[in-house]
Amino acid sequence: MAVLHYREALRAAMTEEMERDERVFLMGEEVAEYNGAYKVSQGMLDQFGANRIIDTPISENGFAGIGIGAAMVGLRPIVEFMTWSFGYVAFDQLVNNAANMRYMSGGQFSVPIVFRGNSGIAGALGATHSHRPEALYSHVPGLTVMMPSTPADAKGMLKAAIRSDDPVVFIEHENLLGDRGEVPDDRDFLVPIGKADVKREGSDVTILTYSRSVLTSLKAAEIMASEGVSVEVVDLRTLRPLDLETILKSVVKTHRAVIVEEDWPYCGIGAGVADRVYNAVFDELDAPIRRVTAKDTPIPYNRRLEASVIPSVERVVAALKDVLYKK
Amino acid sequence: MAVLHYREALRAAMTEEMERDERVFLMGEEVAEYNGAYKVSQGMLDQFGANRIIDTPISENGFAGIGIGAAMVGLRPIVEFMTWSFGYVAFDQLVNNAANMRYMSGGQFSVPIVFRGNSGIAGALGATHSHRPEALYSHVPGLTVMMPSTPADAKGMLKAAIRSDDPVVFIEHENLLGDRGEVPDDRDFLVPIGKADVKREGSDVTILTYSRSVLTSLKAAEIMASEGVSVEVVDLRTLRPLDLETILKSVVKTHRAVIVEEDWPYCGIGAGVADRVYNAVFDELDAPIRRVTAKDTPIPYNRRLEASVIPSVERVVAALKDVLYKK
Amino acid sequence: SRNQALGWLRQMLLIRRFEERSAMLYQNQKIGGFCHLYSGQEAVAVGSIGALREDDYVITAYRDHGHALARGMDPKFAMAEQLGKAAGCSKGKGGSMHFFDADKGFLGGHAIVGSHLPLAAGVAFASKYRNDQKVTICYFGDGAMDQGALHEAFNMASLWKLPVIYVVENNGMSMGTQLHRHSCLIDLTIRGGTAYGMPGVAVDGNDIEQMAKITLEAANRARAGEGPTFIEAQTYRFRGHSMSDPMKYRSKEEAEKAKERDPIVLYESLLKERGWINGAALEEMHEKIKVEIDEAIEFAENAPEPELSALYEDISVAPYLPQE
Amino acid sequence: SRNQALGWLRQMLLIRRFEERSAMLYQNQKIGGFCHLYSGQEAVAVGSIGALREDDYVITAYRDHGHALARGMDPKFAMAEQLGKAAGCSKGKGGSMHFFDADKGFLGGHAIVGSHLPLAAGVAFASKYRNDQKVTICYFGDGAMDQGALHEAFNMASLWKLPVIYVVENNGMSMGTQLHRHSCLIDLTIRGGTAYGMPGVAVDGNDIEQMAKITLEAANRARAGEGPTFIEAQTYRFRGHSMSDPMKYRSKEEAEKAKERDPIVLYESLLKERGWINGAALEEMHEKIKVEIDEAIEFAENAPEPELSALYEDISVAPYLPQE
Ligand SMILES: Cc1ncc(C[n+]2csc(CCOP(=O)(O)OP(=O)(O)O)c2C)c(N)n1
Ligand SMILES: Cc1ncc(C[n+]2csc(CCOP(=O)(O)OP(=O)(O)O)c2C)c(N)n1
Ligand SMILES: [Mg+2]
Ligand SMILES: [Mg+2]
Repeated sequence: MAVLHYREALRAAMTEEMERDERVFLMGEEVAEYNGAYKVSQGMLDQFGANRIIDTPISENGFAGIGIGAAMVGLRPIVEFMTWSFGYVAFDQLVNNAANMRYMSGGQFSVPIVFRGNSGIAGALGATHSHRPEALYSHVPGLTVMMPSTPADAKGMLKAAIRSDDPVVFIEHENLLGDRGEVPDDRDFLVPIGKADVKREGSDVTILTYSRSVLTSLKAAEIMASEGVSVEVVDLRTLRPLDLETILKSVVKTHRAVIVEEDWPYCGIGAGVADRVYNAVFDELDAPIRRVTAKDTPIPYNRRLEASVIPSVERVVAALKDVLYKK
Repeated sequence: MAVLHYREALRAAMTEEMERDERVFLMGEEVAEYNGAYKVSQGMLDQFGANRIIDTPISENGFAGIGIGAAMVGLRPIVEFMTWSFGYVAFDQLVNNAANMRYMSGGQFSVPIVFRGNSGIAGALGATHSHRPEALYSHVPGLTVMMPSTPADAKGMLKAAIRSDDPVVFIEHENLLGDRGEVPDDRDFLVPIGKADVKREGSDVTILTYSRSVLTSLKAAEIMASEGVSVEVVDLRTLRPLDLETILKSVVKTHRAVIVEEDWPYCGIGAGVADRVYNAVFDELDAPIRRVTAKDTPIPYNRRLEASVIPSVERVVAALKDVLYKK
Repeated sequence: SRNQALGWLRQMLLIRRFEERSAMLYQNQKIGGFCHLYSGQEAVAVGSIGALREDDYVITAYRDHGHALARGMDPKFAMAEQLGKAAGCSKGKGGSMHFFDADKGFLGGHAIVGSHLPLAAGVAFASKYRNDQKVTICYFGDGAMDQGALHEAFNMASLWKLPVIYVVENNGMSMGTQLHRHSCLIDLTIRGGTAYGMPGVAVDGNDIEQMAKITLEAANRARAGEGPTFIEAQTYRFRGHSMSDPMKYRSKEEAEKAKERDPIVLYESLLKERGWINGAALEEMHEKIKVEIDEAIEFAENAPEPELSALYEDISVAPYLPQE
Repeated sequence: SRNQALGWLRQMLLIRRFEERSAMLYQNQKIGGFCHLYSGQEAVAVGSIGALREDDYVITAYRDHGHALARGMDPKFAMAEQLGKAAGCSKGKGGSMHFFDADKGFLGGHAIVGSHLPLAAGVAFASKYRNDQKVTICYFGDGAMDQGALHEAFNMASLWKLPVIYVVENNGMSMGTQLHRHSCLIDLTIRGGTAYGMPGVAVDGNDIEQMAKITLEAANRARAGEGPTFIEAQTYRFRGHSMSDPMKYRSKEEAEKAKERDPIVLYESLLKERGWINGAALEEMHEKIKVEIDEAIEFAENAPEPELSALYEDISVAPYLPQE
C-alpha cells in the first residue's frame, strides 16, 4: 500500500496499463509537454514518448472521433477532456459513434476506449465550466459511466475501464484530485465495473451517493452517529450499469434512503436510482426517498452563491432526519 | 375550427407568428427552397421570402449559435433541426450558450429562440436517426422543453414557444406529422407553457405521458374501459417546467400511476417525473409507479426488433393491470 | 490492364443494378428507413478503391452501397441488410445507411453527416501508430464540407501527417441545396486542401481511370509518410437524395444532359474503342450481373429475421445489463 | 488625431494596470476561478475597437478584461465582477471569464473555446436582417482556430456576406501548445481567410495604429455589404495562460525579448517622438490611472455580495420554476 493523491492514483493506473499493453495511449489537450492541465499525466511524456502521449489541438469533437476510429481497429485509447465541461462539443461522437458502433455493425466493431477528465462545481468557474455530465451519459445504452471518490477507487476503477472492451465515460472530480489515500500497489488491482462499495456500514438509513458527495455523506453520517443514528453510505462508483443488488441490499436493511449527488435534480442520476429502488422494493420503504442535489440553477461565479448550490453536510443531515421522521 | 395535419398546425403557428412579428424568422436545412425535409415549412419561402426563410448548410452547431446570437440582440429565431438526432452536434450551443446566457450576463441578455424539429423511433431509421433528446434537455436549467401530441397542441404550443422570451426546445414527433385534428383558428390561441392536459378523464389509475405515447395510452385506456377500469390520461405537454400540480391532482385522485414514454428508461423523463411524484405524495400511492419506456438498447433497423422497443398498447395495459393488482 | 478494366466495369454495373433493384424493393416497402442510391457516382468508389490494397481501410457516409460493393462485399449480405435480415452485413441492425464488413476492412456506413471524418483520421492514426503501411480512404459529400468535424479532423490529419485520403464526392447537391448555396467557395480543393496545407486535387469523378490514378498517387504519398490528400471527385447523382426525394429542384434537361456523362456508358465505350470488350461480351456481363442480383434478392428475401432476443445482443462486449 | 492617440494610450495603460492589480487580487484569493490576463495584447483590442462606432457590437472569449475596458466598461464594475459582487458587470454571476455590458454593446466574455464565433455571426446576421449598418467584431485566440465552430461560422458568414470582423489574437500559444504544434498551417490568414473566400489580413497586433487602420478597412467593407474580414493580429501574452500557469514552456530570454515589443512602450515612444506627449504628462497619466484602478478596487471590495436569493434570479425572463 502506498499513500497517493487521487491524481497520482489516476496516473498510476494509466502508467501501469500503458506498460502492460502497447495498444494503450493517452491523447488530449496539454497532456504531454505541459504535463496535464491538472497534472494528472505529469511525467508520462518522458516515460512513454510523444507517440503514446499526444497533445491535441482544441478539437474535442475531432480527437474524440479519432480515438473512436483508432479503437475500432484495435487500439485502446485514453482520451482526456481537460474537463468534462469541454466534452459537450464532442457529444455526438460519444452518444452516436462510441455508443452505437458495436450495435450498428452487428457486433463487428467494438470501441475499447476511455474518455476521462474531471468535472464538478469546482470553485468559482461559472456556468460554462461547472458541468456534471453523468446523468446525460448514463441515459445512453452502450456507454459505461464511472465516477471514483477515493484514490484507491480512482486507480482500480480506471484500470478496469482501460481494460474494458467497451466505451467508458470516466468522470473524475476536480476537487478530489489533491486528496490522499492508501492505494494498493498490485498491478492487477482492479475495481470491477458495475460494483458499488459500502463506504460505511449502518443499519438505520442508507445514503446512496458517488464522487465528491461521498465525502459530504460520510461527514453527515458521523454527525448522525453522534446522535445515535447508524447511517450506511453506499458509494455507487459505477453509475451505468448500476449495482442495484448492493443498493437494494442496503435499502431493504434500513428501509430508508437518501440520495446525495452534485448533479442537477430533474432527470438526474438520483431520479434514475430512486425510480429503480421504488420499482423494486416499494413496500420495503418506510419513508419516501429524499434527494440532496445541486440546486436547479446554472452555476454562479460568486462563491457564496456557488456554495449554496452544492449539497452541504447540513442539507444531508436534514434529509436524513426527514426520512427518519426526526425533528 | 379547421381540421389540420399536425405538420400544417406547426406551419400555421409559424406563419401566424411571423405575420404578427417581424423579428421572427425560420432558419434550417432545406426549410426554404425544398419546402422542408418533412414539408412543415411548405410554402413559407413564397410567403415570406428568402430573408426570413433561410436555408442553411449542414452546420447545426453553427446555425444554432447564429440563432442564439441573433436572439441576444432582439430577433426571435426559429431554428429547425431536420430531426433532433442531428441536434447533438449543436449540444454545446444549447446547453451552454442558450441555457446560461441570461444567467451569466446577470440578466442583460435573454435568448428568445425556439429550436424545433421532429424526433422519435420513426421507422427503420437505425440507431443514429432515432434519438429522443427530451430527458437530456429537460435536465438543464435555463431551457424549456415542449412536446405536443395533437395538431391543436402543436399549434398552440409552438405559438406560445415563439412568443416566449426564453430558449425553448420544441420536440415534434415524426410519426405524428400526418395526424389530423381540429385546430382553433384564433390567431391568439396559445397553449400556455408549463400546463399539462388531461386527454382522458378517469378515476381508477393515472397514465402520465407525452408525444406519440399519448395515442398509445389512449388506446390502452379504451381497452381498460371495456374491462370496467377508468383510466385518466395526462398529457404532460411541457416537460420542463413540469406541471406537477395537474399530475398530483390526478395521482391523488387515483392513487395509482403508470408513466409511458418513448425515451430510454434510465434517468429518463419518467424517472424524473416518478421521483417528483413519490417525493410529493408517497403516502397517497397504493402501488409503485410503473413505467413503460423504450427498451434500454440502441435502436435497431429491423422492423420487428424496432417494434419491440417501442411502448405498445399491450405493454401499457399490462402495466396498468400491474398497478391495479389485476391478473 | 484489360482484366482490371473489365473488373471495374463489372463492379460499376453490379452497383447500378443493385441500386435499381433496391429502389424497387423500397417502393414495395421491403426496404425501410432512408435509402440513398449511388447511381451515377459508381466510378468514384470503384476507381479509387480499385487503386488501393486489399488490406487498406474504407469508410464512408450513409450513401454506402457502392463503396461496400466496390470493396467486395457480397451483394447477398448487402441486400439482406436492407431487408433487415440476420444474415445482413450488420445483422439487420444497421440498415441501408449503416453497412459494415470487418473482413473487408469496410468500416461503415455513417449517417450523421461529417461524423465519420474524425473516425477516418483515427483509423489512419492507428496505422501510423503501428506503422502497418495501411491507408485509410474516407468518402463524404459536398454537404459534409460544412460540418465542423471536417475542420477538426483535417487539421489533425495534416498536422500529424496521417495516412488518410479524403474524397469529397461533389455531386453539386447537399440534399436539395446546390453547392453555391451551401458552400462559401465553389472550388472545394481550396476548402479541403489549401486550407489545411494538404494537396487538393480535383478530378472528373465519372472518369474511372483518372479517379484510380489520382487515388494511387495519394495512397503512395500516404504510405511514404507524406500525409493526407484531399480529392474533389466531381460527379452527379442520377437519383433523388434519398428514395423519398421528388427532385423538384431538378429539370428534365439537366437530368438528361447528366445521363450523357454516365460513368458506365463512358467506360463501356472506352473499353470497346480499345477493343477490350465487344457487344456480345458486354451483353453477357449484364446478364451475369442480373442473375447475381436476382440471387442476392432471393437470398435476402428467404433469409430469416433476427430473433427478438437479438435486440439485446451486440451492444457491448461485456455481458449487457439493461437499465430497465 | 492627437486626442484619439492619447485616449488609446490611456486605455492601454488602464488595461495593463487593471490586469496587474487583478493578478495581485487573485493571489490574495479575492478573485477566484480562472483568470486570464490580457497584458501584452492591449493594442489589439484598443486599436480595433477604437476604429469602430460606439453602437457596433463587440464579443470575445474568456480573456475579456481588455476588450471590455477598451469598449468603455467602467473598471469599477469589471473589478466588482471579478470579486463576485452584485454591482459587477454580470451581477457577480459570470466572473472574470464572463463579462457582459449590454449598454456598451459588449456581448461577453465566452469561455467555451470557439463557441462564441457562431454567436458573432448571429449578431451580424441580425444587423443584416434589420439593415442597421452595425458591425460586429469578434476576438478569439489561435487555439480557437482548431474548433469546428469556427469552420461552420466562417462558411456561413462568408456565404451570406455578414457584417462581421473576425480577429484572431495570435499570441503563438494555445495554453501551453505552440502554434506549430496545434495548427496545420502557421499562416493563419490562409486558414481563416483564403479557406472561406474572405480577405485575410495579417497585422502587427502590437502596432495599435496599424491595428486600427486594418480594422477600419474591414468595418467599411462590412458596412458596404461586402461581408466579413479575417484579421490575424500577431501579438504576445506577457503572463501565463491563466493565473495558474507556471509558464515552464517559456524561457526568460523569450520573455525578455517580447518585452521589447511591449505595445504600450512602443506607443509611448511614438507619441513622444511626435511630440504629442512628454514625460511629465505621461507621469500624470500613469498617476491618474493608478488612482482610477485603486478606486475601482475600493469600490469592488466595499460593494455588497449578492443576496442568496439572487441564485434563482436572471435564469429566465418568465418566472423561474426550479425543478427540485
Ligand atoms: C448532422 C446531420 N445533419 C443533417 C443530416 C440530414 N442529411 C442527411 S444527408 C444530407 C445531405 C448531405 O449531402 P452531401 O454531404 O452532399 O452528400 P450526398 O447526399 O450528396 O451524397 C442531410 C442534410 C444528417 N444526417 N446529419
Ligand atoms: C471547448 C474547450 N476546450 C478546452 C478549453 C480549455 N481552454 C481554455 S483556453 C484554452 C487555450 C486557448 O488558447 P487560444 O485560443 O490561443 O487563446 P489564448 O488563451 O491564447 O488567448 C483552453 C485549452 C475550453 N475552455 N473550451
Ligand atoms: Mg452532395
Ligand atoms: Mg493563443
